[in-house]
Amino acid sequence: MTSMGTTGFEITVNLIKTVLVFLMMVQAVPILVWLERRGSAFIQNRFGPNRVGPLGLLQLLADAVKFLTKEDFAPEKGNRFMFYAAPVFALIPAAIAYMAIPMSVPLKLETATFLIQGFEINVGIVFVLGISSLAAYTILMAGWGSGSKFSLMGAMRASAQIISYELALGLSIVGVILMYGTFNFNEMILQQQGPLSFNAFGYTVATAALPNWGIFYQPVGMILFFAATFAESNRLPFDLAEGEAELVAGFHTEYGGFKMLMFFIGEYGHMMIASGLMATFFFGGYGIPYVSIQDVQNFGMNLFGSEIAANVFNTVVHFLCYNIKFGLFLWIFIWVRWTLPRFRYDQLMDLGWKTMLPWALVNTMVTAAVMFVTTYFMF
Amino acid sequence: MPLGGVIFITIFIGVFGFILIRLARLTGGKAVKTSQAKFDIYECGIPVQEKKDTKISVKFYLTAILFILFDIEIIFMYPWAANYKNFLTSGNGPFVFGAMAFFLAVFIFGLWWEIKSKALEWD
Amino acid sequence: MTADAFLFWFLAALTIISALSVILMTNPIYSALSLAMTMVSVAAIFVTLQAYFLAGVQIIVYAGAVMVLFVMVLMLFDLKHELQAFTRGRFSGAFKIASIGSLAGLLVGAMYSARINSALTESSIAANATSKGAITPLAEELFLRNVFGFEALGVLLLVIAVGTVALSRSKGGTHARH
Amino acid sequence: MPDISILTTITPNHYLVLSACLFMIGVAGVLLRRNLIVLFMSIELMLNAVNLSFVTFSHSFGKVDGQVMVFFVMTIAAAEAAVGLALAVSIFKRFKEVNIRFFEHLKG
Repeated sequence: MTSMGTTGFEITVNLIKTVLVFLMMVQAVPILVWLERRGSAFIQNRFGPNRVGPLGLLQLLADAVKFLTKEDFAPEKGNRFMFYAAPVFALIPAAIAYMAIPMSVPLKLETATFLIQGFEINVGIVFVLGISSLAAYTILMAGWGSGSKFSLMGAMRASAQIISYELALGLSIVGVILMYGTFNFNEMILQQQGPLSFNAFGYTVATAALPNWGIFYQPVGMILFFAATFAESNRLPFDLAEGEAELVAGFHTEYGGFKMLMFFIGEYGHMMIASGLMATFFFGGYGIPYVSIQDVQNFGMNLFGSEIAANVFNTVVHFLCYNIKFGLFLWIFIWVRWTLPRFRYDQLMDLGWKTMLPWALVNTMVTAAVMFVTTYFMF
Repeated sequence: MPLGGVIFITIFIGVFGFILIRLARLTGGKAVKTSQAKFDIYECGIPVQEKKDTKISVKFYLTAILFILFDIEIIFMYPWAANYKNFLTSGNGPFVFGAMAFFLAVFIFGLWWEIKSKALEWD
Repeated sequence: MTADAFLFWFLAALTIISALSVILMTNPIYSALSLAMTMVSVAAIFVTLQAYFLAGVQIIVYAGAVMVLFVMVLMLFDLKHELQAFTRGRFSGAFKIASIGSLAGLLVGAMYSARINSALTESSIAANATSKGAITPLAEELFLRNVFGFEALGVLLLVIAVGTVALSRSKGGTHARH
Repeated sequence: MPDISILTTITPNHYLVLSACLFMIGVAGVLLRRNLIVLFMSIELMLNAVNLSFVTFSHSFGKVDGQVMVFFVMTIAAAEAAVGLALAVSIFKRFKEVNIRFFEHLKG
């Protein structure tokens, strides 16, 4: 329990916080489903679900009732233990990996400081990559436990796809780590505060027009990373696992009702991880462009006049800023899904291995070389 | 590192998921066997064909092997990348840069060989 | 009982139970999943020893890559059940178990006779690991003093990649006729 | 009241004994099982046990040499698994099983 806190109060709050983050994730899924259905209808010039409640918002409740009243089914040919365990395991990696991403400035109260994230991990990137790579087991367990050929084929495809793109994902992050020199998300975000400035050839280059965000240092890395996360979360244009024309529904062919919903939560969880990481690596995390954390704090002090209220205000404002960025990336995920057609499997593998991996390598080498040259040569 | 918290939430999510599945069974009820076809696995409408040897291409596992090998090479770059700035400022920059250049050359040669030998072709 | 001690016993129990189920399960897929579980709990034990980066690598390389490969290969084979999961022969089995037991006793005894009496405290690595340079000592050791091993491993991985491709060159799936 | 300090105070010895237990489980697996892939898994268990003791010593002596060694061991273990499984797949294609019974086919 080393850094979950020192006093009983702190430990309790921190544990409740992890549960809250998890429940937030679970709660975000119906909203995202609604957004996806309405968004796709908007993109395709349809109406989408608009009958149940205002804007169709109560459709979520109707769906939940439908899920609850479905009868519980498991195929006779399959392996019952695996079949039931797979959806439960689908939740775990997505939720735990998301908890490592900081969502706001730490909340300072009188006696204790609480981080607005599930838990802080000093090797954050390695943790998130490792935990989310465990998602491959879920897919293999589901595919094998169903005892169906379609499920097994879908599971094989999905896991081969996930591991192939994990390479491009891992390698595109190397450039980011080179730039920040740390694995810790909070340190990365703090380094992205303030206006764009860097040292080159013994000079300091600075401009107040742009924030000091990672995207200006790693544009290629950002594109590669974002593309790879699409494949990691099995979204279109990379949802080969469930190419319905060939494989019915991939590894979850035999699933229905709540078990299906849990796979959905896992998939959306991976989308959320990807969006959170995009914000953290390349877009300043919870930081507000052109405004520093201290500015917000001072503004809160002037507004409320008390230290604690200012701290709470600071945290809430940064939390909102993080959520705007986060929501934007989630929307891009949905937007892309309804815009691009699906790849063919060989095209998918070619893209991962023969295009993205070499480009990520080039990105890494160029980053390292530029850092080397700008440090060692002075004019 | 908040190991206790990670273990706690893992157990919590496991119990949560288990309860959800039990709840769905309570409200929805267990599937009633009205016919054999209902309990068969999906097979596009035809009766289930018992075929022992579902052919799965060796390509999948070859991909997995190549993934492991390249993944380890990428993992080796992580400590290097996280510490590169320190190396540059402490004067070890050229040495470490050269070491990683050689390593990357080997990596690129491996990738080039795999592509050239058509180990990554899917047809 | 302190939280750290509780954590250690919990993780030790988890590791031992999942390791035992690796060798006792007759279905090899269950064995592989138990081994993945063992790897994750060993990673957690690395965390209690303040080897954070290694714990991450353990999860990425072992649990996320090597064991996925094992599970995939086992699913490719699709061995429904094993007729002969364990070695034959009552006598030789008992003999093997006895020899394993005595070896285990010997090892544990040796460890207790040469016991390191210092309690597990925050080591000097941990002091570095919590600050900004999370893995500075590891990186310096790896890239400045063990650089030859590092390069040699790069070449080894290349050789393995070439070798496995050559091994699995032959056409057809896992059930191809010859 | 019995002395329970062995339960409440965790020393490097605890970790070393755990590592020895893991190693022994691995040895038992290699000796007792007949499935080639389970044999590989048991070898991975043994390598993990060794890694655990490396990390323990690295921690108790305050040096990172052990951790670097673990890094190397992990790499070699993964490489070994890759080659071993490639061999296992070849054997499976030939004999349709991965039981070590196939060694009988190797007799002249």
